[in-house]
Amino acid sequence: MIARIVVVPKPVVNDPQGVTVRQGLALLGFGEVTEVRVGKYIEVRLDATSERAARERVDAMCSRLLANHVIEDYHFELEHESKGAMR
Amino acid sequence: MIARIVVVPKPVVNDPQGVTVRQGLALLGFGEVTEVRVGKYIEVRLDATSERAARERVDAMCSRLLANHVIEDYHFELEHESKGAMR
Amino acid sequence: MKFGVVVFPGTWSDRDCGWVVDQVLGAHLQYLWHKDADLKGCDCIILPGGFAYGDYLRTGAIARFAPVMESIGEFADRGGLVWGICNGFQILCESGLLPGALIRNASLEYRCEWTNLVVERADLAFTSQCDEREVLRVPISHGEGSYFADPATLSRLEQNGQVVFRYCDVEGRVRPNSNPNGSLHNIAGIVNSRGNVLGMMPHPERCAEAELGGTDGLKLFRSVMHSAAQVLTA
Amino acid sequence: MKLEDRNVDERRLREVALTADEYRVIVESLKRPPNDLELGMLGVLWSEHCSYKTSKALLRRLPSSGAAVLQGPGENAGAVSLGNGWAVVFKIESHNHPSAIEPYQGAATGVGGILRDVIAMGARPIALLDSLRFGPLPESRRHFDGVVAGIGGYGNCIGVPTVGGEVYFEDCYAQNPLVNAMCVGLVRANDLMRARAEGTGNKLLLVGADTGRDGIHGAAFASLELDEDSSQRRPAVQVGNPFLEKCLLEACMDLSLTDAVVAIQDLGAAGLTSSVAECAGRVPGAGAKIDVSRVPRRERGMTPYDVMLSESQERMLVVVRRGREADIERIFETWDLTSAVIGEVTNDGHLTVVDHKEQVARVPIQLLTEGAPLRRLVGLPPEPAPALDIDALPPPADIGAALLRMLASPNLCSRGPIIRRYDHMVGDATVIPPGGDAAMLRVKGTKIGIAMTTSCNARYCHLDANLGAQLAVAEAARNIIATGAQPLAITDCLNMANPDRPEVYWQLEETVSGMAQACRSLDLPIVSGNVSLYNESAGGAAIYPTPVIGMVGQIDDYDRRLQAGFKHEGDFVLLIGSSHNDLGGSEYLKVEHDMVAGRPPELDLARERAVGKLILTAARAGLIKTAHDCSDGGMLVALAECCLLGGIGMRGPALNPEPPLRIDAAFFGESPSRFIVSAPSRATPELQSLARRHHVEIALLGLTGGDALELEGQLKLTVQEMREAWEGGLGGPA
Ligand SMILES: Nc1ncnc2c1ncn2[C@@H]1O[C@H](COP(=O)(O)OP(=O)(O)O)[C@@H](O)[C@H]1O
Ligand SMILES: [Mg+2]
Repeated sequence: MIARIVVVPKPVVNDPQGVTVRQGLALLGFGEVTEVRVGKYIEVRLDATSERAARERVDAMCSRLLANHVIEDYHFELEHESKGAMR
Repeated sequence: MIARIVVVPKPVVNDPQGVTVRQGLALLGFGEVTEVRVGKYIEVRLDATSERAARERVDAMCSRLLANHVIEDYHFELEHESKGAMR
Repeated sequence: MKFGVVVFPGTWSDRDCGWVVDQVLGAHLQYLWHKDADLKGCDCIILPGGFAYGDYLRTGAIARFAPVMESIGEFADRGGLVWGICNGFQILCESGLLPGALIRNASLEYRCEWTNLVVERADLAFTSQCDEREVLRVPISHGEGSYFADPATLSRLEQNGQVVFRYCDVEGRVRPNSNPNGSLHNIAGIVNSRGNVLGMMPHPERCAEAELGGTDGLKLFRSVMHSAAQVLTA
Repeated sequence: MKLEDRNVDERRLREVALTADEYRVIVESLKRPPNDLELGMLGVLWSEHCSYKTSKALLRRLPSSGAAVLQGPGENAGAVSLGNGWAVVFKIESHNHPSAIEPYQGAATGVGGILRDVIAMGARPIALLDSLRFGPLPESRRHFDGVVAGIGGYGNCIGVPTVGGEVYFEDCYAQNPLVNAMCVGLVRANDLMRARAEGTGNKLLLVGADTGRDGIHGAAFASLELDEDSSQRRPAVQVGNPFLEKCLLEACMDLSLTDAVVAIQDLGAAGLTSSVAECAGRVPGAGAKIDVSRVPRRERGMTPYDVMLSESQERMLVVVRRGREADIERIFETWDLTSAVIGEVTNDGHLTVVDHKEQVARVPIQLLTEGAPLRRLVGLPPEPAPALDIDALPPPADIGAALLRMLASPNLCSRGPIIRRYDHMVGDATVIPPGGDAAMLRVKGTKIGIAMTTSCNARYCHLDANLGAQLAVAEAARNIIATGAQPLAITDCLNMANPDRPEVYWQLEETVSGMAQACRSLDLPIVSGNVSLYNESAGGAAIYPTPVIGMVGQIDDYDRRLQAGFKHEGDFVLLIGSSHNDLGGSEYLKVEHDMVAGRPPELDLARERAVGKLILTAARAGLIKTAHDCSDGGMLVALAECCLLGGIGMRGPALNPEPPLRIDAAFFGESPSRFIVSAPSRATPELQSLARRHHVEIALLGLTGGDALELEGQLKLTVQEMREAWEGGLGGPA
């Protein structure tokens, strides 16, 4: 099973990185960009017996370690592994 | 339009963060995790006339600024904006 | 007086803190290994600076699950002195022993430079040798030292007087341009409501000897020594 | 031999960067064609980067011995005694090519690599320095930002302070930035290690990162010019893991607590192959046998070829006494490090590689380490540099305005925006922080101070390679002396263009001669170093010859150290040494007249020695409070820096040089062997007579004090005005 987890700064938290990226894009001529937020993407491969079990475990990983609830929100998707390695 | 961009280290490239996070998860009792890769998640809101135009522009942003093609791969999804702010 | 200095993989101020405790202050020094839950009878636990577990994912995120942290939590509950410096402050926030979080510097750059700190609380075990409103010159060295807490937490901190140090100018004025990292309310250090757990981003162990550029940091170490002496005589 | 006998095609030879002639030598000495793995191993070890086949003969001309030298060239780093049982270990290394491709990771892994060289000597790294060259800003900002962030990213995380270095911006580096990193370590002289694989049957243990397919043929790549083709090799970029290296560092320090370790050797360019071969090559007759199947891997499907040539970072090879493996493994486990016994020391003089039971390669160690035929190239002097008609230069219209432009020049302005991104304090030992001349670290528990610097004005080297190299050595020594420390020894990094061009080879020869001459005259051995060739790109310019000099010095009582910035009001400010019309190659000529021309300043090594001796004598006698050497930008820029660093002005009479000395040369000329010192008024007569005794000129410039630099009727700028120009020179945050 592969979990694709996205962790983003909460809206109330300053995101200087997002601001800087937007400015950088504007300098490069991407003036159409009105907002940028920068977060983390974490891909976790795990052994699990069922999707439900996996969901529970990944949720626990996120709330205990992968995201800090003071400053971050998270969500994730699960994917049954076809065969190959992770991208 | 909102673009949800994921930037990940190329599979052949060393990912020290991923390795360390996997060790951290193991310490916490998540021994079922066999692999972790850590990348960036970037959410960009932009004005675009069509999905095709948006796709082209976001692709240009990624290859010019958001991803370092020497060591990273990227992919993204586009979403027509419903209403509210970005998550 | 026995100081315990905790060592995680990736910690680097352990030896600097140890040097000050042992060689400058002349107090008892005990290094505490992160895998070891025994606090070995220490009276004050220092969580030093560094990049525990590389600060990968988030500063302090992995370190806070080390066995030693559980004992430190219990020790703090019993009123023991816990002092987080730089990475140690980040670990204390991650573990919930202090509120809030430390995020990326507003400049997005690492900053290693001298800062001025105004002492807001001189009645703590950590600051008893300082005067209230005194300005200390103490260096910082971090990439993620911008203090954040939600509005409710922040106002509670202010109301309870839990802000111990703020970045200021040489005269002690708290100004936006004396803020090196974008911390809310120029916060450089906070204490828990009980007053026994201090977290601060600046490095007092780097300014305990004149040849290193200043001795203001020594006041904090002396304060802890002094408070212990008081406890013993009381 | 005919091509068809070669068993390989030209493409394959190019890939392993071997010539047909070299291939012939291999076949002749093996008495058979090498198999593919053997060819790959020989290719990396015979690359310029590892074999020094072009420069080795020249490097022998460099003096490398001296009373204090404990270890000269040939080991992972040089070592010099400090007395009191302490030794200082140091080395500089280039990471130019990787940094051109991926500035952050290139610079970061450069720092990681040089740290491991010092760790391999059993020393604890105590400081880093970085010597950097970029094209002009703003075009080169991506390189500049990435490199500075990468050096900080690695050094800050591992907790070794970055205390010095230099940065220059020059057109010739636009396509070929230079990133040289120097590491200084400290060890008890008795605990100094040598990476020698002694003792048949002793075990080879690999520790640290898992091995991936990183940078295969990276060493060969570093020895080729950057061209179109390099984009194909891009996966050669490696990602550093400073956290892992920190654990490795601490574990290696713990190794000295046992007597189970025979040697430690880092894995750098050419990975396991080079590491094992070098380690065995230092012991006559020694060989090694390795089982690649025991090497912990990061990826599936790796071949013996991949494993032997991988350049994965953060790995070390430890030679362990037979039977003591468990003691060592226990130490590594404490730090959560993966280690594996991968082979053993033999006495057959061969490097034998097996995969499980099957032998996959067997090559004589000496063929790997010493077999590369030396290349004998021819040098031809290049076109002479454009002459400078100094009489055609108009005098400066407004000296103050010129000074402000000079202070804002990227080559002279404040390095604050870089320094503050580096942790330069961790370790509680930095007693002179970066920003002045040399930095200084104390040896804790003693009064010993270690001064350190890097130095090279490559514009001089471009105009005259020999003189430029001498000037680089002299300036490094002056930086050390300005802190009150005695220069001890050198590590050097020779950054050059393509030596196959006769002009470049000539530059290399002249550079080495110039260095050797200056080192002999100043009594400074070169104990370690590095050579980086082919720093030119197909379409782009060749770099200036850039022989970066890294130097360490010693002061027995760091309480007597000197710094550059003025300390107190009311002190006398004096210029020590004599000034000439030395405008050739100067920053003034570039900034004010947009010219790179003329001959570099003349250097009189006897005078250099005399001036240095005077400063050290005066410093020991407590006659001077501050000292700053005059270098790039000349006397007036040095004076302004004394004001800026101390936050105190200076006031003096107008300066009217006596002909033939020109006014522009007096202010901005770059005559070497000069210092600006400040002294308490009562010490000044003694200082003056001391100078006379040393036959050194001394001139009073004025008195410290106030908030401006003022020469009556000639120049008046407030320190604040100067600061604004000086601090803005790198164009906002780095
Ligand atoms: N320019 C030089 N001057 C003096 N010694 C040098 C120079 N270049 C290389 N050396 C010495 O040659 C040896 C091999 O250098 P190098 O291959 O860079 O070492 P490593 O592989 O350990 O990084 C080292 O001992 C180094 O100090
Ligand atoms: Mg080496």
